[in-house]
Amino acid sequence: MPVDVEARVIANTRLSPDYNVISLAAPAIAAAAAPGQFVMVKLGHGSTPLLRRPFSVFEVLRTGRTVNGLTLLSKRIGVTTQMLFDAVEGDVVSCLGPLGRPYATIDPPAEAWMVAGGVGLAPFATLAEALCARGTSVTLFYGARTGRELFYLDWFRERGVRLVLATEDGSLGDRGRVTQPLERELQAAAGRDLMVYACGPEPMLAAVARVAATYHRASQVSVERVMGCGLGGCYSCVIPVRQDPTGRHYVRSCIAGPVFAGADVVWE
Amino acid sequence: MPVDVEARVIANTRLSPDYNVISLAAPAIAAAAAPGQFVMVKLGHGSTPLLRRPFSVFEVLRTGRTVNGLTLLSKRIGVTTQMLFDAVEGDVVSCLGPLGRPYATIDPPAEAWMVAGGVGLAPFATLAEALCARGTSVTLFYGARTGRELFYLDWFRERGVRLVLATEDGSLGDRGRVTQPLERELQAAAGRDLMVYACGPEPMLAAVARVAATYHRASQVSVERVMGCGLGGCYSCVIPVRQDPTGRHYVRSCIAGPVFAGADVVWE
Amino acid sequence: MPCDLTVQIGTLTLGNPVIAASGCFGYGVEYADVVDLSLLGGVAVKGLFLAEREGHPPQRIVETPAGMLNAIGLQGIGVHRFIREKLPELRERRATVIVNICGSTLDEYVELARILSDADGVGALELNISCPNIKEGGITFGCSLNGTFDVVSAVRKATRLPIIPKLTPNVTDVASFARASEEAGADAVSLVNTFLAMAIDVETRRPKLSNIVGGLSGPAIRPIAVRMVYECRRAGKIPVVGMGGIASAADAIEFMIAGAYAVQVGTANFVDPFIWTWLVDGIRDYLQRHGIARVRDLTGTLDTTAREKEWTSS
Amino acid sequence: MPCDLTVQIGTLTLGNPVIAASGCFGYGVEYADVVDLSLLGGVAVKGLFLAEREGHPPQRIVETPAGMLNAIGLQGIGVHRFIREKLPELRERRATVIVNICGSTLDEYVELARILSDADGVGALELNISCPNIKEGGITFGCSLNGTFDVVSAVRKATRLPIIPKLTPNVTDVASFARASEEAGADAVSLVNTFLAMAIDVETRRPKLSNIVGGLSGPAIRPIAVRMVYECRRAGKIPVVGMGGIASAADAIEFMIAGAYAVQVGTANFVDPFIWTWLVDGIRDYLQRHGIARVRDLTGTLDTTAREKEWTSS
Ligand SMILES: Cc1cc2nc3c(=O)[nH]c(=O)nc-3n(C[C@H](O)[C@H](O)[C@H](O)COP(=O)(O)OP(=O)(O)OC[C@H]3O[C@@H](n4cnc5c(N)ncnc54)[C@H](O)[C@@H]3O)c2cc1C
Ligand SMILES: Cc1cc2nc3c(=O)[nH]c(=O)nc-3n(C[C@H](O)[C@H](O)[C@H](O)COP(=O)(O)OP(=O)(O)OC[C@H]3O[C@@H](n4cnc5c(N)ncnc54)[C@H](O)[C@@H]3O)c2cc1C
Ligand SMILES: Cc1cc2nc3c(=O)[nH]c(=O)nc-3n(C[C@H](O)[C@H](O)[C@H](O)COP(=O)(O)O)c2cc1C
Ligand SMILES: Cc1cc2nc3c(=O)[nH]c(=O)nc-3n(C[C@H](O)[C@H](O)[C@H](O)COP(=O)(O)O)c2cc1C
Ligand code: FES
Ligand code: FES
Repeated sequence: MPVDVEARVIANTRLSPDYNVISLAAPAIAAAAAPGQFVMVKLGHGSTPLLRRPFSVFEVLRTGRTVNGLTLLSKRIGVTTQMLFDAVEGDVVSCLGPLGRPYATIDPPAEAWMVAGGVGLAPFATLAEALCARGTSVTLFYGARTGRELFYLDWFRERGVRLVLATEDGSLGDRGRVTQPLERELQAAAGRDLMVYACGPEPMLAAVARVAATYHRASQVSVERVMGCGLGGCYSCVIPVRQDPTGRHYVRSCIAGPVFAGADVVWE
Repeated sequence: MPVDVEARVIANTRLSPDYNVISLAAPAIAAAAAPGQFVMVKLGHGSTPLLRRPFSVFEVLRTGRTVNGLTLLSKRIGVTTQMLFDAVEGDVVSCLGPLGRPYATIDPPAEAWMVAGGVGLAPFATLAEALCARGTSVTLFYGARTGRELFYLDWFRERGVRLVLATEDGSLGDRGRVTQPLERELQAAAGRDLMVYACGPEPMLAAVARVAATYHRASQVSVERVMGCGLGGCYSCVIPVRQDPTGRHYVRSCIAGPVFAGADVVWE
Repeated sequence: MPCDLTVQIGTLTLGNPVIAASGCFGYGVEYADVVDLSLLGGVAVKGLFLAEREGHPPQRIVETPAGMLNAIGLQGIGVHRFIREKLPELRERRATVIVNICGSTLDEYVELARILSDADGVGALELNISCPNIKEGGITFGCSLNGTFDVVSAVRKATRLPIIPKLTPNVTDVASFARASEEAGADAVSLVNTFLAMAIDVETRRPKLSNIVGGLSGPAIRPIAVRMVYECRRAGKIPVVGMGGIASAADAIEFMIAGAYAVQVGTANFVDPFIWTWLVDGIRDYLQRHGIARVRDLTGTLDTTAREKEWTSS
Repeated sequence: MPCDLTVQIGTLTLGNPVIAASGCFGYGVEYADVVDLSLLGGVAVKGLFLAEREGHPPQRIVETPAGMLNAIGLQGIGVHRFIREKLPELRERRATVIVNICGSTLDEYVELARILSDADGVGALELNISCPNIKEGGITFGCSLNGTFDVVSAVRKATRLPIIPKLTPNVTDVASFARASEEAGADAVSLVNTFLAMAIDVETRRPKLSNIVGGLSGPAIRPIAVRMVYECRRAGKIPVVGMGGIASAADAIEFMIAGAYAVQVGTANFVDPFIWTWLVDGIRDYLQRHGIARVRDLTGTLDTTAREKEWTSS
């Protein structure tokens, strides 16, 4: 059951000229959120922006065992992300959640391979924590335009996550797309039990789903469609999924997703 | 020639739960403004609010001889005045001005009687300064709902302005409307040369103009009409003025006013 | 003072005048965990055809100043699955159900009305003759007076359920459509559906919606919608259900003063799915503050006599 | 790369496609100290009748979400005083003057056209057959295809000046009015005028405007206006002058991609009277960035082929 919280901004850290991490006092949502779930946020009064925007829960903030809030990892591309970038302590962000179908975790000896493109890193902090807590071995394949846009590397290393990096300009890790090292390692991983998790731009998700299928691996991808409501009310966020061997069918990614089996999605 | 300034908020002082004085770094406007002129301000991005709103220049801020900015006296009644109330140091207020026809000053031995209702106090700080600089003796008749909404009394006293106060609840000065002491004093002022200046709600302006006329005194009133542009572009701000002995005619109060001879306005 | 919030549309009594607008509340069941559906005046479900429909490819919505465009294309599960899969839960949740129906032909409207008349738990039919997002049917009826008259008369003969033609604002004289609906036997009219509109990505020079054009809703359209409700109220006798950009109790009250008996809320539900409580409470407060005992006494109370000025000292 | 910003409307050449919209820029002279009038593509002056007019009592405007209503009622000084008192200064300031004319009868439009044809410094006539704020004339022509055809034909016979009927959006099929205008000999059409709308003060239950209804303008209406420009462009051959909610260069470009040769800006001038420079500079920048040599080559370049997806890593 989602709740709507007028969450105070606890902190706002700029990671780069475009990325920031904002901490919000929304403990009720944070405590209930599962990895891959999202919140619908709205800033400001009046009608600019009019609609809420979806953001993955990035981190769950705790003091000891008490949950205090959550963070969002945001990339500045428009009006809401600009406001999230500019927000200061004490500002209020309206936060509705948690929403959507989360990633399904796996247990050892199966391994988790997470593939993140850009701001698609967001769901993997909580997923990594959930998986590590189960003792599952976790690898993060993480791609961005440049090394300066690869964030939280130490955060993942400290939790024992193996990192495989790729940048388009070659400034850190492999030069090129993150699916290249993914495919290379899949080739070498015959016989190991593993699940591929992905989040990032859709063409990346399509490539990950394809590569995973090629190597007969299951994948779970989190898609990013433009959402009007986040609750199944508007039918704006649909994505085509396979219905029978040949058919396809639009489903609402806010309630049937945002996480789908890579093999179920019809990539266009 | 009006200019448009993205003015930083230098300070914001709340005078009551509804009134505040906001200081803006708009020296170019402040230096050019004459008493009774106004600025069109806009806060926030996007389209809430869409249009600018008119505010009298309240004080001109100076350090020695250098003009640093201006203040606005604002009463919270809607979206822009709420934003002015909430603004903090460093915020930006878009400020277009100075606009409109100012009050005409007078010289001694003529006396100036200023009549203010509520937030209609705004133009009288700069007018009092201009008159005092000319050695003109100044009286301020100032009415409000309650004594707690009579502001800047010491400010005026320090400058040698005589104060005559009225409140609707009788908590300070006369109980009732400010036009009562005005009329009383006008009765007693036969033979003295004086000009009545007024700013406040329109029914008060009408009453002041009527009382002044009864005692054969000239009056200058500053009217507050809803303004779309402040520059004569939209014809929204009209007020009926006498055209010939019997006729009437709508004129744009933003460019033909906001200050009019009380006798010229057709009060409805 | 207790207030009577009920309103009557034909034989249907609504507990209060606040209805969830079609297409903005799924089939209602999606919101069953968020709001108590029985507290809404009514739930107008997503527009239904006889058959299932896939709708338009994404991108289906885009935000515009104080509004949004949608071109969903009436994706839906069809009337039969609706009756089987959704209606029982709506009944169980004690929702007052208004089924929004769309046809490509007159016969399709009639058949939908027949099928739904036999279903248990349908309170009224809203005839969607105004969806700007589909080529065939629908709006073709809604943009022609004869078409509107014909489809309403035909449905009238097919059902005893209250019928509410939903009018499009994309016409020169909306009041004439309200009159045609009344003459054809409608119990009420609802308006407005969305305004046909478009938005272009100037960098790619492509439409932002896959369907090129879509329907504008949200606060942006409210002043036009209020005017249209005012015109329809003056033109006819049947109740008007008003909508278009309602986002607060004051907005809902504005529509009622203009002439609406009940209101629907669409886009604002996306922004705040908990809005229903605020709306109903806000309307009740207003009635109490103004000493109005029954919400239906608020309808059409616009005072158009010349305004006088009052004087306070501030 | 230098860009050619000129556009042609009949025999009139505009230095650039950005025109001040009628009723939102006074008679132009009010802004002579704020902007260099010769830098605007054109100045459409406040709608003129033959005679002086007082207009409606205040309150004449009210702000709405992302828009405003106005019911000015065409207060104005009449054509004779305009020619005597305003035109000389406009000429001196080298403004390209478009005179917006309104009549209560067909003959009045014709007489206005004759009088203005003889005046020195009039670049074109915009026929206001779409003002929603006056009862008599004007919009009566603009809401009827025959009326539009008749008034445009009659004015066509009376003048050699380029004529630009200004269309109302309050009709079912605006493109048919563009076609009727074209057939009657118009050089261009301009659209949209404002949408008939209203707002109510719920506490007093009175209309906020003295005239009860008014016209909605501003960003709120932009998506509808863009759609209408798109329809008119496809329906006819004469240039379309687009407007409705333009507040940035991107907005102006959106209208041009949809099919406008030139644009007008109304409400946004109230918010920022210095907007003209930003608009013209912004359009020039865009053309350079996109390698478009002439602004007229941007008109109607909307790409409606299906969209493909691109992949970047972020
Ligand atoms: C389930 C989900 C989780 C998400 N999690 C995150 C997250 O953790 N961090 C993050 O930064 N972003 C995330 N996003 C994307 C985020 O919702 C968008 O970046 C945000 O809506 C942009 O809002 P805005 O107001 O800043 O931009 P707008 O002003 O709304 O848009 C700017 C431009 O971007 C385009 N655009 C907006 N949203 C999308 C989209 N979803 N797909 C393609 N184009 C789009 C618009 O059409 C427009 O051209 C997520 C999206 C989904 C669906
Ligand atoms: C020349 C001039 C000088 C002014 N100087 C000052 C000043 O120094 N300090 C100050 O506080 N105010 C001043 N005002 C009034 C001020 O402009 C309004 O209070 C302001 O526009 C309100 O804006 P808002 O966005 O807060 O309210 P809105 O949200 O726009 O309006 C709230 C409510 O008030 C009504 N309203 C708004 N403006 C007016 C008006 N002018 N007359 C009647 N009703 C109105 C609206 O219709 C609405 O119902 C001045 C007005 C003029 C014309
Ligand atoms: C996403 C979306 C889908 C809609 N689908 C339908 C529909 O299926 N049937 C219908 O009659 N109206 C539909 N509408 C129109 C709304 O019911 C309503 O008439 C319109 O949105 C105006 O109200 P609002 O401004 O409160 O949203 C839809 C509107 C939106 C925004
Ligand atoms: C205050 C005001 C007055 C207007 N007066 C006229 C007019 O006299 N003649 C006319 O053709 N249009 C008039 N209009 C309509 C505008 O020219 C324009 O068509 C409309 O406002 C839409 O453009 P915008 O959204 O950029 O304002 C007026 C608009 C406003 C806001
Ligand atoms: S976002 Fe509204 S249905 Fe998914
Ligand atoms: S405010 Fe626009 S003409 Fe006066």
